[in-house]
Amino acid sequence: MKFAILINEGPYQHQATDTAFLFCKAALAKGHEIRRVFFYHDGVNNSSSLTEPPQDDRNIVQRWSKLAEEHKLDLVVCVAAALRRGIKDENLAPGFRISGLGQLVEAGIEADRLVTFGD
Amino acid sequence: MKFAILINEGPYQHQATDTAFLFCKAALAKGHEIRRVFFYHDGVNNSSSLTEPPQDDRNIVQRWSKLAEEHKLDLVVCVAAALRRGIKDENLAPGFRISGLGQLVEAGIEADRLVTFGD
Amino acid sequence: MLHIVNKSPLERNALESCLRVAQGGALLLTEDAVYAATRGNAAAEKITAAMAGMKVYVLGPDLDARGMTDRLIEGVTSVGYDGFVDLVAEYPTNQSWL
Amino acid sequence: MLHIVNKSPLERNALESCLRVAQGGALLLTEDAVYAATRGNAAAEKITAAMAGMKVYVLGPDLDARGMTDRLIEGVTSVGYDGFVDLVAEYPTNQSWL
Amino acid sequence: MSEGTVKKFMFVNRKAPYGTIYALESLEVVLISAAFDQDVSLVFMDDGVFQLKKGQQTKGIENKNFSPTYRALDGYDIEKLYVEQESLDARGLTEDDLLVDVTVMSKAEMGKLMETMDVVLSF
Amino acid sequence: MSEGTVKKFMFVNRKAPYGTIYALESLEVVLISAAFDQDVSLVFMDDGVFQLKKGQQTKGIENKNFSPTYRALDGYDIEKLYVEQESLDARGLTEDDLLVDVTVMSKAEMGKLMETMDVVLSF
Repeated sequence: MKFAILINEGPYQHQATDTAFLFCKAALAKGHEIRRVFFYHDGVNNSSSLTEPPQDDRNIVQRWSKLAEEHKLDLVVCVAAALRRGIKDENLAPGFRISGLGQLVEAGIEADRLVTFGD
Repeated sequence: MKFAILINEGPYQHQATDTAFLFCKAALAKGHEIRRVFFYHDGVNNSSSLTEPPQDDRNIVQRWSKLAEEHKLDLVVCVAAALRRGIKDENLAPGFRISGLGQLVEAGIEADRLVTFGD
Repeated sequence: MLHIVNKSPLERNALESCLRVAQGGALLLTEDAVYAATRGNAAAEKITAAMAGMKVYVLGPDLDARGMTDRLIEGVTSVGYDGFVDLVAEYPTNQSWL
Repeated sequence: MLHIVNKSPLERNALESCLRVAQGGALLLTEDAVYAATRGNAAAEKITAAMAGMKVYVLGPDLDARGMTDRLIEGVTSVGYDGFVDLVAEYPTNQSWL
Repeated sequence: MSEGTVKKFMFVNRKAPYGTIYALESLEVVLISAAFDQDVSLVFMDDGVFQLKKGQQTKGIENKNFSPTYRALDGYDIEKLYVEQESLDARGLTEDDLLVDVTVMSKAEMGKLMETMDVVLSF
Repeated sequence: MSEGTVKKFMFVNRKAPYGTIYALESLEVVLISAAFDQDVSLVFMDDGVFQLKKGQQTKGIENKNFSPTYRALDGYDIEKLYVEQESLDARGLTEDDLLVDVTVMSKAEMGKLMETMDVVLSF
């Protein structure tokens, strides 16, 4: 089955992106396809290449990048939300791309299921 | 009177930082001193030099920088919270500095009032 | 002391917790909490009850933004950001119920 | 449809709104919402009442994290992230009550 | 690939305006969705009904008043706006307080409508 | 300038752990405050009482279990921990469920205690 994921909150502050990540891993392990992960609202902050959590903590940004590389995921960051919050190509982590909100609507149309994670 | 301000949420997502800003302007207009503005939790995102809101919207980061310049405000961003969220010297807006949590406790001790703005 | 609440009373428990614990003093409603002091809101009677023991203020610019200025319940005082500053100065301690 | 709630029932109105509107289907409690399905929580009876009309699930890892696994109320099914995926696949539509 | 597919999208607005950005950024998605020729419904419930309140004046909080955009929605062929009666009642609002024409329905009717959707986005 | 000044600081914890970061980052401030030799009190009320629940196991959510830190607080001379009775009751918890020794008090006692503080920080 084809899933699309919407993430509305940033890393560390809310658990939403953790839950989304573990959901994606489980879905991929079951052989489902993740059509796209769309980052909106403060969710765009998940793509900052400058995050540096304490060594004994999970690295939320890096594990998204790694999952994207392993499974060829399409991680899309909303351009309007990103500009408001200071995410640009220069601080965009590997595996993410910045694009328009149309990518969210398109994902909703093309995927069998859209699941939202937020606050 | 000496005020200290604590801001716990990022720009645009929550109104907290807007309210804090207008509170500071009003306090300064009344002749009070703002001893320090401390940015914690997602509040650290208020200091990103990369934000670029739509032209018809307020520029939250720039207006903090401007207020700091005009009134010699001490805008302090918590280093631990900032590292988690991707704020470093390279994307720190003018007028902000990164330092430790001790600066918050110190501000609480030295100021007559500490006011918190958050979610 | 001055209690500050900025959350809608019908979405979060912040106002309720504040009123449960607070021992007099003043209450300032800001941001989405201003709805609590508007006529017809299910939380308005809590504010009315609270006025017996504390002074209640609302941040006027937040009421205006939400189009609720003409619905402010009686006995609640609307202040601007300068009034907010005065309240903080007046009370030795304040708490934001986040 | 599948209703997903991730907010504590004593802090926010998300669970209450969901239960007010939902017409059967399934309810999955995740993150801070898992407290709603624990014995002694003031919201637990809402969950018990809801079970008459819908299947109720809870995300086990979130219960574990919060040290509440041994307090899960009867009739609620604990699932892992793989069970979460299965629920989303099983119901044609889902809604996260943010 | 999405050529010709028409899905029923529902945007559920449950948060008050200005206190958080969800209402505004939800509206931005709604406007974009119009370009995809989908079957779009907007729901306003809980504090989301406040988004439609007449008379918003945001100068004092130095924020942008985006409420006029709701009036522009029908220009984008977005005409299905639903408001839950119980949410209005709990907030002392009536249809006359809202700045656009909406269909008011009960909580049960709202729940049934949700069941007919393909994609539900909640902000 | 702050040399010798001792203020009464109260940290009010009202949020559940893990769902948001407030509990963890609040604890970080508390630990730092110990270095300033202030008179520090911690309050746990509403969902904040869940921060002290025994038996937290966070492996499944791939997050760090920071609850053992509460046990370490007395090593920092932070010994005033207060829990509101009404909050425990509404969540089916008793003192036995908590992983540290606390003083349980009523809502009214809590309110009176707050009034005696110089600085109140709420997370």
